[in-house]
Amino acid sequence: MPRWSMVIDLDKCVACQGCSIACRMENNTPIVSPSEAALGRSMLWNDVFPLRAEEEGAIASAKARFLTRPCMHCEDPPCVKVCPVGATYQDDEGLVRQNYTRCIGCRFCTVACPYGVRYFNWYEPAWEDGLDQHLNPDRVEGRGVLEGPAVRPKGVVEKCTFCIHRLHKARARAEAEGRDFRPDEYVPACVQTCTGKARFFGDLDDANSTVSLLAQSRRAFRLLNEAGTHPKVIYLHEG
Amino acid sequence: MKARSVHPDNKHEAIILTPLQDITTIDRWLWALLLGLIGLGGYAYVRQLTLGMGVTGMNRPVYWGVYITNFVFFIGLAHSGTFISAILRLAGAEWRKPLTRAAEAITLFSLPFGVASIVVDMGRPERLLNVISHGRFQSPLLWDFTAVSLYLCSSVVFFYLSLLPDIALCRDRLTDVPAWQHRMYEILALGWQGRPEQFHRLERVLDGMAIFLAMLVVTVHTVVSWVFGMTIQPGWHTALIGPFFLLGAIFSGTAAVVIALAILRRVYHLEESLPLGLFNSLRKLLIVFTLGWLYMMVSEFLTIFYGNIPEEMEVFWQKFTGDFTWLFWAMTILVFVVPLLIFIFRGKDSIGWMVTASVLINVGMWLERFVVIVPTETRPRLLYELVQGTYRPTWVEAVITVSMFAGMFLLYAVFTRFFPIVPVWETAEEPGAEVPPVTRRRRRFGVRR
Amino acid sequence: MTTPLTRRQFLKLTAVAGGSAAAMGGLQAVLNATPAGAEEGLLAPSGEEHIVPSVCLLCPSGCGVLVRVADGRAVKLEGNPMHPINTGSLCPKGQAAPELLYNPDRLTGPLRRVGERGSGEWEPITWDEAVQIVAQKLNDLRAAGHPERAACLYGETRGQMRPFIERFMQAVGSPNAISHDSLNIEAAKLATYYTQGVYDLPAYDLENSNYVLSFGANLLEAGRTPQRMVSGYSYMRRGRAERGKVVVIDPRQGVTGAKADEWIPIVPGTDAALALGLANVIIRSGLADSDFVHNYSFGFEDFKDGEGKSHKGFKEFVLQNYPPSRVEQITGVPATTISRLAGEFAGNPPAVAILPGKGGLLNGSINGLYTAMAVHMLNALVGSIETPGGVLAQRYFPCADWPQLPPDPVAERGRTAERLDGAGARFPLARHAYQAVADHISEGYPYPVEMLFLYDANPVYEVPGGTRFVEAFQKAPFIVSCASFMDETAQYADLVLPEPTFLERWQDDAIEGLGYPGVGLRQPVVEPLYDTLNTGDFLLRVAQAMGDPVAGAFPWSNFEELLKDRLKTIGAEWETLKELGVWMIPGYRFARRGSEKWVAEVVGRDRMSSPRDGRFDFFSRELNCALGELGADELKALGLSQAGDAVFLPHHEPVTYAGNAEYPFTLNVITLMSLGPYSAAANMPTLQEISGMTVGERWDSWLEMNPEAAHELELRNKDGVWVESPYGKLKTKVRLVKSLHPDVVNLPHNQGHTAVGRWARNRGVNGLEILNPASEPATGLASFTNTRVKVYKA
Amino acid sequence: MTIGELIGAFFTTPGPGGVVVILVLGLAGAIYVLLTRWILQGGQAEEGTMRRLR
Repeated sequence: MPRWSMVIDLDKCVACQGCSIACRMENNTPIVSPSEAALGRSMLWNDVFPLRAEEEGAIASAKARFLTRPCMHCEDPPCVKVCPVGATYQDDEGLVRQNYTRCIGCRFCTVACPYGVRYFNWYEPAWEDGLDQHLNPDRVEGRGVLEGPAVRPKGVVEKCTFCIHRLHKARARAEAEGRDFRPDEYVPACVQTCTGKARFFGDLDDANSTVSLLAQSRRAFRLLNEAGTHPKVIYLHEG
Repeated sequence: MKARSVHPDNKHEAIILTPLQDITTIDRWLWALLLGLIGLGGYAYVRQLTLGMGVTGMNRPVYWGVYITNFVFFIGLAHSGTFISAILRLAGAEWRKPLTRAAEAITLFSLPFGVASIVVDMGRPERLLNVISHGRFQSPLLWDFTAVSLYLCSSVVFFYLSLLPDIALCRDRLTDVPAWQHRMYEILALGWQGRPEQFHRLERVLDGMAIFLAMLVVTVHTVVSWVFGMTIQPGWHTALIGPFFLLGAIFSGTAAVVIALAILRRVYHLEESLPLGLFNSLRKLLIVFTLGWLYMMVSEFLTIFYGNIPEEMEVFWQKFTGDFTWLFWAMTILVFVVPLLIFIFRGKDSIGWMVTASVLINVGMWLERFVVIVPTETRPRLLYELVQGTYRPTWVEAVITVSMFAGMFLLYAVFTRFFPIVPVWETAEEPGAEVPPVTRRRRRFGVRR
Repeated sequence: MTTPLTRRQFLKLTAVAGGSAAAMGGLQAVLNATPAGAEEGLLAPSGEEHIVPSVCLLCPSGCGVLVRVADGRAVKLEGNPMHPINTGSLCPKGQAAPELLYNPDRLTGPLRRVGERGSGEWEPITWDEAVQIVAQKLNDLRAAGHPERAACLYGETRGQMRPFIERFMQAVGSPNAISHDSLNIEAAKLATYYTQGVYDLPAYDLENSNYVLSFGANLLEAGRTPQRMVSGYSYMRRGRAERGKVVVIDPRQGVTGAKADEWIPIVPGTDAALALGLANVIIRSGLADSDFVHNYSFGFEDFKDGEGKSHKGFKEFVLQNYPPSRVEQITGVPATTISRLAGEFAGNPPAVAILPGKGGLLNGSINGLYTAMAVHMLNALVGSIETPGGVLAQRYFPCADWPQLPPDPVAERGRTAERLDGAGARFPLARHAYQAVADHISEGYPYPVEMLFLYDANPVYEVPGGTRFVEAFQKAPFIVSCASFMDETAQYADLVLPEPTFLERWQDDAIEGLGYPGVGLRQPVVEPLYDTLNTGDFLLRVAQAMGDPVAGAFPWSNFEELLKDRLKTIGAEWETLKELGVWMIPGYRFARRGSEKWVAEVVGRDRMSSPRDGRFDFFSRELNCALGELGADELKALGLSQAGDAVFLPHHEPVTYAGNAEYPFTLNVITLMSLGPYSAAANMPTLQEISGMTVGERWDSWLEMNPEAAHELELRNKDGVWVESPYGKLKTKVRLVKSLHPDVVNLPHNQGHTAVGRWARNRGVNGLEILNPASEPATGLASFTNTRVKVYKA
Repeated sequence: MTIGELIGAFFTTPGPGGVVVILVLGLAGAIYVLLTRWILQGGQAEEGTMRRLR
């Protein structure tokens, strides 16, 4: 079973937010009105934001730093622990997924996640007349299960799933062609579109996959490692 | 042959039973007003259901707000009843007898609104049954669900059992009440005969349940606090959050009991059965709790301040000098400074001051829950510039909160109109006499003519 | 990984333990609990699905895209791995392109004005009627013998569209095909023309460069080819073994400065002095590439001209006038830093200095040209011209040449008339002076305008002090706009002929920024949504309608045919180009210094009056020919503070700011990566939502200010402020940004629209409204960065 | 399946938690009904002999 992981090289990332919007277009996250956005309710699963600039030092040394933050898909996810109904669960490939038919909207997971990667549908997602033509038709559905880019109803929590529908499509394609599925056939939308080629994706269990090799780099670090969540998104320091 | 039951005689029986005779016009106005408020709350909730949770002020990262504060506050209120009757019963403090039912009534009528707050806060309330069909016991919310429902039905039974003799009394004494009311008494009395053996067994069951309920009080509110304690958010993830919430609950519960008793005493002229001494004993209790609460606050904030961990301090400054400065200091003054002064200097023998202090305490405790829950969410652990939340509750949340309080008052008012609020059978002896220990009382009771 | 127990196993166990198996079974059946994620599958979309390659047009970079079309709907754009500019990547604008295609505010068909101009009352007309009206108008002008009174203002024309429009205007008989280049890249193009003799934006070989010195070029956010720069930057940083160094010289740090190794905050408008200060240190320390400087350049040493007059060479001029101490006073950059940077730049070949693009604090009055020339001098000094890791001359595919224009006396006389924008006359060095057209129309200089044709141009919004165009439009009797949205300029047009978005039309796209020739192809990915017509087809139909001799110049029935005809020499069949979406000859072929290819294509290629001897001009002979005879007072009229040899050498020209001491800050209007330069992007809600990522703003404008400067004015973060310049004032929110020169404030571009659509309208403020509307007297460049403002609490 | 995994699975798998809730509440309900019936039967046997009190 592959253990999916992503490496983001902050030296090559130019904070262009391409990942943010590729994720939105791939997963049908809705646009919110300006007043909602002012409240902080915009839905960007892969958010990009500036980190706190250091206070001291002359102007010339004041360096702004930016961070692009998908879901960490932690090994011990604090969100899966607290979910009372198992709406969010960790599948055997290490992906922390969300089942939109089961979620009761109690938002315990959104509060438990230290990275703040979870978003809540405060209103029914709506696209102004005509704009819903570009919604991604893919679906991951089954009995009592609704995942993937299906448009979520109001009142449920949603999060980055490393584009779970792309994994299913890659698997279906491999099956259709009668061969077994290779981990490098599947890449989330943000990895594919990264303008600075800063994002790598692959199977952490495979010792010579790109992500495993990059994970050994001495520039590698993980966000909030002290929180004991063992995130599977590994960042590489700038410089 | 209609069952006739045997009742211990009680000098105040007439006074206690008078409120049940007629429903005055004031009552009707009061109930109409409270029903109106509840209707308003209903309208706000339907609006939230149809439009979505967006009508509330909650956002990202402040996902929990007024509703969860209500939940914790009402569960906190619910601890007054059980604490007073159960633990004081175990301690054999006879002075608690007249106020047990009033206290337990607070529990009974605030608990359902605590549970209702959780349902109101849910994004998909119609999927509540998922918690049963797909429950995961690893989630603190499930501990919470179990504990609170167990506590709800236990306190209902405890309340109902201690009410049983009095229902039978009403059944037999109040013959000129409307037929349906009398029919209700007959059904609810379950054929209570008032036989000494029944009283004996009732006493033993109530003593047993008191022990269980005392234990349950501790678990329920600790479990409620663990909903926050189990996450790793700064400001929540502390070992002290359990005792802190427990003491807060009992503290605000006892204050609520004082308020309830004062109102009942005034409205139903129960001066004899609710003597002034009662309030003085409660005053001593409240002083202990106020100091206890201060102890908790100091130990929590000193530890955080001294430790000086960045994300903890971020939340710390948010409370002390940040967006929540007013709420935090208002809470500290309302819950600690003013009540303590009132209790020490003015509290003795003056119910008016006691009630003002209690009201302040309860308002302060609501703020205290708010100040524990929301600031932590505005400063998420991953310290970054942008997701610094702000939270402005909207009218929907305010109206639903007011309607819940109105609901509690309504239940309380209606209950006092149909059932004696002071337990007749427990206060059967002449008031003020030194009360013999439980065993001797039973023998004397059995011999009576 | 402990394999979690399936529910059924567990229930059996507890049933046995609990002893109430029946209840358990009943419970199970009643609640039909299914384990999460057990058997869910992928439901592929029902309809057919295919991929269509195209090229994005939401910024001038022109990235190749693959559009996934499902059930006839454009669902997702991905980068085209075959396209060399982005090799599979796509920026946020490209990803959000479906919101442009399916935007509800798009115009649905050709409109004619019925009410009073600018009143907004339109009546729909058919395309045939529109063709007749325009053809009739042009024929009337030609009949009256004044075809030059028709002018065309065009914005971003890609591939064949630019030569096609120029050919159309020439066929009609008007010299006025005026590009919007003077708003951004003209400074760099003129500088390269007057030094290297190539009138084109240079390409930079970032992949092989060791040291990149960027002068005010907003590399990673905006400029001519942001995606190409990002690809080059990321390869140079982590794509190869040794990591290149990037130094950014700009009063505003922005994303480029933040990602750079060093950010040098400089006094705005003094970049020329810094470049020459670096040159001074390089020459003094003998680090210059002596082979290039002595054998392949002109005017480095002092020299005597034909009549024996001696002229001061670049070397002496720089050594005398720009010692680091003096440069430190001018630029505020410490002398030690200047010396260190010069040493690093010259000591780490191959090094490249990036010429300033749009948003650079350079094209103030006249110093835009000289500053860009000074920066290009650095490239010459270290011999980075036409070397791996240096500056390359952009090559294009040899298209099949246009058929001969038929003999047409009226048109020939018209073509020779003076240009409406005063290029070559009022602005001696200019090729295009887009923003000056407004004043000239109002003055009636050089002749009254009869017809204005606007193609992808929104001057009312995108020109400093754009409202002047509104007054000018009163004097223009007939205006045609081809905007696909009802933007600020189209409101005042008489005819609005909406062109389809880039996902619905045929257009080629010359690849720029990599040096080697390449072409991308846009093709309709979905059925056109509305009754829109590609402007190329429209002009062809107008030419046919006008009859000979104009019709003779355009023997094609539609634009696709024209493309097919022009692109038949690129070495790929039309079908292959349609299938791949891009065709190129990868691998830049460097010309050896001094070879005929060097003389023919790299140095001196476009020189008109000075000799094409393959020598890089330190002393610009082209400038000498242009401005040689002018007297001191004429030079002063052109805004030149120095006379004599200095005119033809890059020098520091002190910026004459609009606004005196009462206005302490310099206003800098910055282009964002999220909103980009084009007005249509402002009406895409997703881009509006991510527009203010760097400061945490969404859906709004903001004013970036240095915290110390704000502290003096007692302004706190997020306070409402007025930003006032001598030309107007705007109200917005101040945001404190530590990485910003204290004398500079920034406003984001592409906000504050008054039209275009529901998401763009009345959102934020348009910084260009309060900028200095004057143009640079000599070069006709728009002065974006020489307006001073004052900021006070609202 | 070691005991540890079994207990772990009990807590983490969606489903058993609900069963626990039902068990706890059901048990409590049953106990309370029995107690109430037990109280009411108090003194049932010598009911006839009791003189009616007041």
